[in-house]
Order: sequence, then structure tokens, then C-alpha cells
Amino acid sequence: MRLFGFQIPPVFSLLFWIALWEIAGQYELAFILPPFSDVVSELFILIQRADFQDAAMLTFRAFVIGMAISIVLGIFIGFAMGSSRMANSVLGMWVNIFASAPLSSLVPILMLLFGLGQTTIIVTVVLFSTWIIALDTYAGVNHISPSMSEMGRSFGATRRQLLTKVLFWAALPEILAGVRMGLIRAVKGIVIGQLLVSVVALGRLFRTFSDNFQFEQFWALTIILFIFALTFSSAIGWLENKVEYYANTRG
Amino acid sequence: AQENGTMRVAFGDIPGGEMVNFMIAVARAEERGVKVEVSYLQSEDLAAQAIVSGQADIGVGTPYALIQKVNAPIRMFYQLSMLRFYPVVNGEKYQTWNDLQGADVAVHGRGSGTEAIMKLMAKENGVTYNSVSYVPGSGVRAGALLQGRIDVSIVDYERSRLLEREAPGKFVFLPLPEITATDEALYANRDWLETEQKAVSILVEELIKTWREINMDPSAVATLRAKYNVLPDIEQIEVDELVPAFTQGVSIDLYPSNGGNASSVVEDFTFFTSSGSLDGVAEDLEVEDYWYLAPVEAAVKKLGTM
Amino acid sequence: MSDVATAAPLNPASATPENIVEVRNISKFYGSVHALDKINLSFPKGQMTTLLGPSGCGKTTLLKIIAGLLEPSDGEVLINGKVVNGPGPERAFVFQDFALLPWATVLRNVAFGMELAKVPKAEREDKARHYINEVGLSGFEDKYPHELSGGMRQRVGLARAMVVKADVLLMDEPFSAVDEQNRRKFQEDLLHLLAAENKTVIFVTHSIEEAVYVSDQIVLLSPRPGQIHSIIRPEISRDTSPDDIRRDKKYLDAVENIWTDLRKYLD
Amino acid sequence: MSDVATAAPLNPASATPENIVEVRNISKFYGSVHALDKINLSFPKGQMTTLLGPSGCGKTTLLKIIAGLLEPSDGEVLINGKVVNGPGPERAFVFQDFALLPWATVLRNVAFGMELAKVPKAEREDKARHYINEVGLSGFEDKYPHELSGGMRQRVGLARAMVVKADVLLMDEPFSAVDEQNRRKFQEDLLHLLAAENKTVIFVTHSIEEAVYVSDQIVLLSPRPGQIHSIIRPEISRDTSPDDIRRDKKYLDAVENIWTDLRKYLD
Amino acid sequence: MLAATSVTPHAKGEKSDRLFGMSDTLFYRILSVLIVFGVWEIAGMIPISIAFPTFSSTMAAMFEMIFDGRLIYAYGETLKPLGMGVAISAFFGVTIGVSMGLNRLSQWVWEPIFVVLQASPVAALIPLITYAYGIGITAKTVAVIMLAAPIIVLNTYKAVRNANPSLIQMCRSFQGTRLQEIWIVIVPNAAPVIFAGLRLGVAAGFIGVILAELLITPTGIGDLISYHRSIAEYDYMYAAVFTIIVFSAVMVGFLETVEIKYFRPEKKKV
Ligand SMILES: Nc1ncnc2c1ncn2[C@@H]1O[C@H](COP(=O)(O)OP(=O)(O)OP(=O)(O)O)[C@@H](O)[C@H]1O
Ligand SMILES: Nc1ncnc2c1ncn2[C@@H]1O[C@H](COP(=O)(O)OP(=O)(O)OP(=O)(O)O)[C@@H](O)[C@H]1O
Ligand SMILES: [Mg+2]
Ligand SMILES: [Mg+2]
Repeated sequence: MRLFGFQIPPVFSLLFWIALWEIAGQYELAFILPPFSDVVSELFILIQRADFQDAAMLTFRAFVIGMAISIVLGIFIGFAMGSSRMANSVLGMWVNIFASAPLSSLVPILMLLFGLGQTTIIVTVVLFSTWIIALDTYAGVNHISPSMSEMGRSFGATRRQLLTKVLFWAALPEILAGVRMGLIRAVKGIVIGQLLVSVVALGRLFRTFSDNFQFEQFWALTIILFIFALTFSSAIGWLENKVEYYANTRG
Repeated sequence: AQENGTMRVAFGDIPGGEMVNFMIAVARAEERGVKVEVSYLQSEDLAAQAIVSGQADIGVGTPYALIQKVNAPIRMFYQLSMLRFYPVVNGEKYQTWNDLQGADVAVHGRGSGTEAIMKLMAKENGVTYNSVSYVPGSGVRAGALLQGRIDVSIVDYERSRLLEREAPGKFVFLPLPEITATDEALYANRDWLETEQKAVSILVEELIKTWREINMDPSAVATLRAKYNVLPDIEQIEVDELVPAFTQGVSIDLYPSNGGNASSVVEDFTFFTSSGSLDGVAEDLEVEDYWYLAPVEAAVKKLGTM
Repeated sequence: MSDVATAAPLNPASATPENIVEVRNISKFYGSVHALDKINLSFPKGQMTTLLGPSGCGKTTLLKIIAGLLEPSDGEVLINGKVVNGPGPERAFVFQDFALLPWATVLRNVAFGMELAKVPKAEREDKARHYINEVGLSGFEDKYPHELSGGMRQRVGLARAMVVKADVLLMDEPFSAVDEQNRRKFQEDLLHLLAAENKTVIFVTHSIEEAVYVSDQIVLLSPRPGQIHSIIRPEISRDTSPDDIRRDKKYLDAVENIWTDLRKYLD
Repeated sequence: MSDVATAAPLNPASATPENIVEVRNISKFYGSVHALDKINLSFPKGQMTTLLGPSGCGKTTLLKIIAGLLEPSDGEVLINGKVVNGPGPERAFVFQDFALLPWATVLRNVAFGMELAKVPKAEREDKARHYINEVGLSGFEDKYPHELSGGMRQRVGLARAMVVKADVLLMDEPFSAVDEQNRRKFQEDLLHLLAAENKTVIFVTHSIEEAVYVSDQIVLLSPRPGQIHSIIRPEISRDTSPDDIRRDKKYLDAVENIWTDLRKYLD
Repeated sequence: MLAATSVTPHAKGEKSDRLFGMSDTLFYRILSVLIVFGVWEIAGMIPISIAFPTFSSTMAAMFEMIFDGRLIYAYGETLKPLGMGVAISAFFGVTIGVSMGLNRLSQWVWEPIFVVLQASPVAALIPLITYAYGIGITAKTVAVIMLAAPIIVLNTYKAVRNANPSLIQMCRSFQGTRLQEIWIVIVPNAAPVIFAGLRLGVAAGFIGVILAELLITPTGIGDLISYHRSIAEYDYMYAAVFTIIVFSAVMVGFLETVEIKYFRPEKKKV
């Protein structure tokens, strides 16, 4: 986008939207939309609250554990699908179903099976993110030119060497793309889980704020979540770009 | 303090001012060596599900229908509050019960006392609603009424006063016959109640003591909250409303002083069978199929009836 | 046309010492697709043999069976008179699409075979540098494949195969992803490079000129199921300049003969 | 070497009627990349001109400027003496990657130019069938591109360009995605096909043999920024058989000369 | 002038065996389904919790609800806002996406906002919808749009942006107009990715409508879930959840078929 000969970077359009929001808020055009500036000042108050910090820490820890599990599991399933026709047809069916199913409807059942603690959040994260990581890993493995593994074999690579020195790295760009999508899905999954079941305080805060018409706080909480999701996914996006750089010669 | 057992309480609602009295009793029970873990779930039926599946021990609500339907040995054991609600309609659209044919109604929760009242009145006036939606929290429903998002609902005494104050003349309160029934009770698995006898009796005793204290002097709720540092994170608006709300509650006998007994259960049977929440005839229902009164009877004996 | 011997596999059975690779009675089915049918071939030590034939006739299949990357459905491969199953250090493969690791530098790529064999880092990098220099890429050690042109990438692939000191080099259309002019240059360089190393090379190509230009022996395959159509030994003297070779009557005759044979298979 | 005219563009300024396409003083910058530098060229009517040069010298750029698909940074293109901006019906393009619509049958692909021009369906399909037959694909009208081999796809691309009756055919490495043997066949077929049509053809290739084999005039470009290095007219008689052409001294000389010129640009 | 032979596509993979008269993959798939359901049945029989019904009772409940019409009625209710929301998101989403792909200004304005919406948990906003749109079908439709639109927009945009440049140049070389270029080349070329976006949009919209039914007012399939949960008929609740998973799998498959049938004829034969 150019204006008066200047290049205006895309993020600036966000500022444009925020300005619109501020105006709508200042003129009280919609009562659910308080001025953006109020939301921001509320945001700083919110992050100092003890209940928010507790909820955030608990959720964050569960999130990290869950992501670690689903990355390992997803990559494993993806490689299994990529290396055996049978695993592909059997696992592929389940992975595809779960990757596109509205898993949120399962969340209340998860609570029942895994209790009211951290485990449920971890399982939610795993359930929402594993399948897409598996699918992308599989796509990555499939994308590897057969000559890559033949090259390894012709130099006498063991199975293990082939996996760790060739195939894993060759599939890495897709794996990372999958991890990024899995991460976004996991954040969404946690929020949906919180809204439906509200095991930890995050969902409770949402309810309290919307029930008491505290829209500044409500938006502040939403924005914190947005920022969290965006920061994480762009961090992985950055990694992805670095890897693409090495990998962009592939056919 | 010595170890007197553990209990996990699951609420079907977010923490708010109306839970302060309960949490004060919990704090006192903790002083006496009962370990209490509280969780707040999105809705009452989720909380009930948590009790049934053993993820929590104590639930809050009136699960008559649930007990009748499912074979899980759930029993209520303490009457927390009475059903005191005020059906309210938007005066521009409706005036009487008979107008509510085909209306959209909002009540507290599925299987709740508010739903039972609205169902009962529909039956008595021969009308059928178009839909019943579940909007937990009288405050939320009052807000929605003021915003014009809903036209027919039922709110507690405090919010009925609020509606009159905020929009005088806009809302019509529909008449109700005299109703004596439980709004919220504590319930738990029967086996659990028997094995955790000690903890349960401590909790029940503290509940009765707290309830009585508040009934004597509603402003005690604020001082006790400060003393025990109960629910420190609830919003300031709710803190400000605390004493007025409890004062109003006490004035309409919202908080029973004796925690329920056989005759209050029979009154419940009458109301919930006529509203349709319970199947069958009130006379045929057995108290011990729904309530486990031993702890409350023992406590009342110890503390004296009021 | 004295130099064109028609059909009949060379030394079908005897494992004379000068035949470093022998293929005996190889057949290959992919499911119901019959790719190769009873192939018998000998590859004399130190010579360059080209597999030539229409698309889909099984050249790649045959080469990969020799490399031990594919199992034949029937028959066996002998290296130095011994039956082999699977890849071995006597053979090294050069791939059509280069098969370089995009995340590794030229140096690491060239040394990759030794890395797998756990040769110490200093030693393998030393050797790798030598061959990087041989293929004309010195100065590019620390570049990544995507920073090189197609021709340069294939030189990396060649260096990687040379550095492991295998006696037999297997090349599957090594120039097909390289542009014409670089390809021509590369052919000249390849001959030059191999002259010094006494390697046995088995080479797959679609280009008749390329086959005649580089080979001692050309194996023409017929379409699926691949069978040996004829074996041709152009017997061109390689002492003259590249341009003279391309004007040599033997060269031109061989090209014309092969073209006459092959064009009837085209679609 | 009488037939190799060195440098100096042919008829630089005069728009003689026999030059159907003229390129005047064309320069092209991609941002700061200087791709073409002051190119002046004439393309005689009914002849085949080849653009030849090292990779990245701007061949594709020049061809697309002539086609009107790219704007030159400076200079102009004349068709039949008139300055043109943008594509026109006198020119048709054959793409390196074929550019077939994957969701359309061979028939619809070939008729696509006329579909855009809103020619009635029956009429355009009739004409399309004729050229499908000409390029040897009759029977494949209802196939989709992915069901064809590379060579067959490019024949579809050729038919699509022929059917609109443009006087000038622009081809960007039309054979680079086709295997060698089919390519050789395709070259022969192309000459045969064009002989009957009196088309002017501008052709980009990397293959020196191909250029010399098919062209009346070869334009050699130097590396970036692309400039005209020399213009060569092989003047080979095309009445003899393909094999005789490939043995013709003029042919072999031209190939050798061009190779000598170009090999110094290689990496 | 040429003797043409058709080309055999490279058949990939190992050969397939047959077991019990069916292909072995089908056999193992069915086996895996049986194992999963078997484990479910056993877990329900132990039981791992009173609130965890067996597979067989869940199926019984499901068929009961199918045959007494409750499920069909519930899906009717759920599909109303879903259908409306998806239709609106598809129409505006594809339009905005195409305009972003073709026009720099439109891209500048919309891209960041949709990227943010796509990467963030918008579901958090569902409780707010009630304040703006009440508790009726409008609110649910809005919930669907909020979840479905971003992915449709972004996929369409990417598809249009990455339309094969040589196809576009081909069209231009035949003097195609801009409109022809868009409708005859760019859009069909982008169709598979646009459709992938629509499929994802439907899946996201489905989540939206179920969330709305569980969070705003219980109707349709969400009502079946929360009603049966409230009266502890867990087998019916599980049956409802089960149908959601099956239904969405069937719907995604159906969309794939529609796409191939009407937009990519060349894939039909594969
Ligand atoms: N993995 C496979 N599964 C099934 N069929 C295969 C497989 N690989 C090759 N084929 C078939 O086997 C035949 C021989 O294939 P191969 O790749 O060896 O031919 P080629 O001579 O190398 O062809 P090209 O000149 O195109 O490289 C072909 O018809 C091909 O379709
Ligand atoms: N869109 C573009 N933006 C920037 N630079 C470009 C672009 N297209 C081409 N170039 C540069 O312009 C120069 C000429 O490109 P062009 O594609 O015309 O070369 P070419 O002679 O066709 O090369 P090749 O033989 O590889 O096809 C190259 O150096 C290339 O990197
Ligand atoms: Mg091959
Ligand atoms: Mg080019």
C-alpha cells in the first residue's frame, strides 16, 4: 500500500482499525465497545491482579506441557503415516476426522474423564493441536523427494541416521508450520474449554466481566489472549522463515 | 489444626457476592481442620456431572429431577436458601400470565427453582412458552431486561428492587402464590457423606452458625468477609452491594436457620411435583430417597433449634 | 557400422575379473507393472556404460537395483563376482535431482557420506575440500545449495559420490536438471575428471549425443517391459578435442543409428 | 565461416516491410536489476529467429516484452511498422511450463484463445480439432492435461498458439520440460509444421544444437545486462533429411562457433 | 502424424493385499474402528465413571433419538443459523478475499485484521454477542460468521494471490479482458484452495454454532447435550456429541465431492 509515494506497512492498517474503535468508543456508538484507550489502561491493571496471574500461570504451564506432548506425538504419528502405507490408511482416517471435527463438543466430556485440574487443560491442548501437527508432518514427509532417503541409504545410513540426519530436517519446514497451526488451535481450544467448562479462572474472569458489564476488562482480557496467540505464532513463523531459507530449493 | 478430612466443592456458577456467606462457613470449617477445595464450573448441570462422576464431592443446587432419574446415590444434606423469586415482564409487551403464550423466557438454569416456578405458572395459567433459555445469575437477567434483550424473566428480591429503581414503571411483576421450597441445597454422594461424617458435620455446624449470625445482623457478612479474607477477588461493585443485598435477603427469610428438615423436604415435594420437575405424587415420595438429614439433625441438636 | 554390435548380452554368465558389476537375469514387477524383463548385463571395470531408452523403459529401475536401493523381483546383482543385497561402499549414486541437504553447506554435503560412516570431522572435511576443488567449486565450501546454480549443485552431488572412493559411480540422468550449455561443459569436465580416477561409471540419460559422447558402451533398452535391445560400443578415440569428437564420423553414425532405433518408440 | 556475421544489429532503424517485428532500443530494469540494455533487433517475416545466451541474460524478458506481457523500461516494439503496447492478435505465445488450464480438456485448452474472443462454440471447436490433429493429438481431445506426457502437453500449447492464426509465434524454451528424445522428434515436427504456415517464429532456447538446427537467424546475447553479442545466420539448407542437416559442415561449424562464444560465460 | 499412446501415470506405493475379501487397508481401518469402540465399551462397563456410558448404550440412545425424530429436529434447529452464517461468510468472505488478492488497497485494509482474527481465539467474544444481538437466531448466526469468515477470507486471498502467473500471462497474451482473466482463469485456478477454505469455514462455523448453543441459549444439538447432561442421561449426551463428530466428518466429505463434481472435472477420473 502506497500513499503519497510512501510505503505504508500492513500493520498500520491495524492502527487504522484501532483508531476507528477509539472513535466508536469515545462517541459511545456501541455500549459493548468502550474506548480503546480505556481498555489498554484496564489491561495494565488486569495483569497485576493476583487471580489473573494465577490463572495465567496455571494455563500457561499446562499449555507448554500440552504443546510439548502434542509436538512429540504429532511428529511421531506423522512419520508413522509417512513411512507405512498401512499406518497411513488407518491413522490417516482418525487424524483427518479429528483434525476437522468440532472438538469443542468433547470438552465437557474431557472434564469428566480428567478431572477439574490441570490435566484437563493439558488434554485439551493435546486434543486440539496434535492432529494438525501430524497432518503437516505427514505432508512434509511425503514432500521429501524419495531420492533424499535413497541418498542416505546409498551411503549406508542406518534407519536411525536416516531419520535424525535426513528425514527430520527435510520435513522440518512443514513440521514447524504444523506446530504453528497446532499452537493457534490449542489457544483456541483452551479458550473454548474455559468458556464451556471454566475449570480455571480464565473462563471465570470472562464470565464475571461480561455478567457485570465490565467491558473494558473484558476487552483487555481478550486482547491479552490475542497478543499471546499472535506472539507465539509469529515466533514460530520466524523460525519457519529461517528454515524455509535453507529449504526453498526443494521442488 | 488436626486433620479432619477433605472436601471438594463444585459450584455451578462464577464466584460472586451471594456466595460470601457460604465461603465464610467454609473458612471456619477450614479453621477446624477440614481441607476444602472449591471449583467454579460453567453451569449447574456440569457441577452435578462432576459430583456424579466423582470429580467433586459437594454440589450446590436442587437436583431433585436428577436424583429421581439417575440411580447415582446422590443426596441433599443442607438447605442453603429458600425460593424467593419475582417473575417480571416488560410492561410494553406483556401484562399478565395469560399474555405469555408463545413468549421467550429466561431463567437461571436447567432444573433450577426459577425454571420450576415459571413452569408451574405456565401450567396453572394454561400457556406454553416458545422457548426457555438459561441465563445464570439474577443480576445478568436484570441487566438483560434493562437492555431489552429479554422480555420475560424471573429475578431475586434484590434485583426486583433494582429494576424498579432503574426503570420505574417499565416492568410488570406478575403475581405468585405462596411458595415454600428450597432454592439451593448442598448435595453429595451418600457413601461419601457417610465416610466423611466428621468433615460434613463440621461444615454443617459452621453453616448453621454463620447463617444464624447473618440473620441476626446482616452487616456481619462484611466484617466476617474481611476477617476471613473470603473471596478477595470479587469485583468492587459486588463488595459494595454486599450488606444491602444480605439485609434484603434476611428481610424476606431467604436464609433458613436450621438447614432443612423432614417437613421442609415434604414442602419441596409438593412444589416440585406440581411444577413438573418431579414425577409422581408428593405423598408417594420418600424423604430418605432425596435427603440425608443425619448431619443437619445432629448439628441442630447440638446447637439448639432456632 | 562395424562398431555396432547388435543384441546378445556381453559375457552373459562368466564373472570374468574385468567385469566389476554383473547383472543376472534381473526382472522387476511393480505390482502388476512389469518394468524389467530378464536383464543380463556386464559392466567392464574402468569403463563408462550408458543406459539409454525411451521414457519408462526401466532405466532408473535397473540402476537402483544395481545400487541396492530396490529389490529385484528375480535375478541377482554381482559386484566383483559376489552377490550383493542392498547398498554397499563399492557403489556411489549421483541423483537426477541432486538430493543435496538444503540445510547443510557444500562442505557438509560433500562430506555427508563420511559423516554417516562416523569419520572424524577434520579428516572428512579435508577429503571433502579436495574433491570440492576437483569439481571446480573451491571458494563455495560454505555456501548453501540454494545459493548455487543447477550445474554447480550437481557438481556438489558428484563430489559427494567421488569422495567416498567407491569403485562404481551410478548416475541417473545427472544433467537433466542442468541447462544445456552448462551440461555440455559438465560433460567435458566429467570425462576429464574420470580419466584420472579409473572409476567404473553406469550412466542413465535420454540424450543420444550425450550417451555417444561419454560412453565406452551403450545399452539400448526397449520399452516396457524393459529388455536389452542392443549394445553398442562407439569406439571413439577420446584423445582429440571435444569438438573433433563431435565431428567424428563414428560419433555421427552412432548417433544416427541409435536415433533410428529409438524414434519408433516415441509417442 | 562466411555465414557467421558478427555483431551489429541487422537493419537497426529502417522498418522495411519484410521485418514483421522490430525492437528499438529496449532496456529493462527490475528494480535495480538491469536485465536488458539497449536492444535493437529486427525479425524478418516468415523466418525463425532464436534468442540464445547464458542463463539470466534476459531472453525471457525480451520475449515477454515483444509479446506485450512486460513493459520495457525504455524503447519500443514495432509490429508491422506500428508501435504496440500490450498483447495483440498478431502474436501468440508458447509457454515454457505449457500454461494449460488443468481443469479444461485438451479441446477447450486449444480453443481457449477463441473462447476469450467469444467465437461461437461450434466454430472454435472445429478449428481447434483441426490443429489438434495437426500436432498429432487426435483422439486426445477429451483428455485433461495431467493425463498427457510433457511432450504432448507442449503440443497442446503449440496448437493453442497456432489456432488463433497469429503471424508471430513466440516460444520460450518450449522443449525444456520435454525429454531429449521427444524433444528431438518435436523439433523435426515443428519445422515440418511451420513450413506449411509461413509463420514468423521467435524462439528462446539454451540448446545450441537446437538453435542451429531450427533457426534462420540466431541472436546471441551476452550476460546481464543483456546486450546483443552477435547475430548468426547458419544458412543451412532445410531440404535435406534431419540427419543430413546434423552432419552438414555449416551446421557443425555454427554449433562449434557458438559454443566457443558461449562457454566463457559459464560458471 | 504421430502415433499416440496414452501415458500410464506412475502408480505409487506397495502392492495391496486382500484379507477376507476386502482390501487390507479397509480391513485394518474397520479393525481400528472396532478396537476403539471396543475399548469404549469396556471402559463404560467397568465403569470408569457413572457419567461414562458404554458404547452400546450410546448407540442405542442415538438410534432412539434418530427414530423418534429428536435428532433430526435438533439438527434442523442447529443448521438454520449454521447455514445462514456459512452462506453469509462464504459470500462476503470470498468477495473480500478475491478483492484482497486483486487490489492492494483492499489487501492493506483487510489482511492484518483477518490475520489477527484467524490467529486469535475469537470464541472468547461469543458471550458479548448477546449484548449486541440478543439471544435469538441472529446471535447464533453472528457466532458462526465470527468463526467461519476469517479462514474463508484468508484462504481465498492466498489462493487468488498465488494464482499461477503463467496462466494469467497466457490469458493476457490472448487479449483476455481483466474480467475474463478473473473469472475464467484466476477463480477456477484458485478454486481448490478456496474450497479448502470453505471446508475449514464450515468446520469452524460448526464450532461457532455449538458454542452459541451451549453458551447463549440451548437449542438444537447443543440443547440435546445440555438437557441430557442436566438430567444425567449421559448416554444420550454422548450420543449427541458422537453425532456431531460423525456429522461434521460427513459434511466435510460431502463438500469435497461437490467441489470435485462442479469445479474440478479433471479430478473426477483420478
Ligand atoms: N514405484 C513404482 N510403482 C509402480 N510403477 C513404477 C514405479 N516406479 C516405476 N514404475 C513404472 O515402471 C516403469 C519403469 O520406470 P523407470 O522409472 O525405471 O523408467 P525410466 O526408464 O527411468 O523412465 P524415465 O526415462 O522417464 O526416467 C515405468 O513404466 C513406471 O511407470
Ligand atoms: N520479476 C523479476 N524481478 C526481479 N528480477 C528479475 C525478474 N525476472 C527476471 N529477473 C532478473 O532479470 C534477469 C533476466 O531474467 P530472464 O528470466 O529474462 O533471463 P533468461 O535469459 O530467460 O534466463 P533463463 O535462461 O534462466 O531462463 C535475471 O538476472 C533475473 O534474475
Ligand atoms: Mg528415470
Ligand atoms: Mg528464461
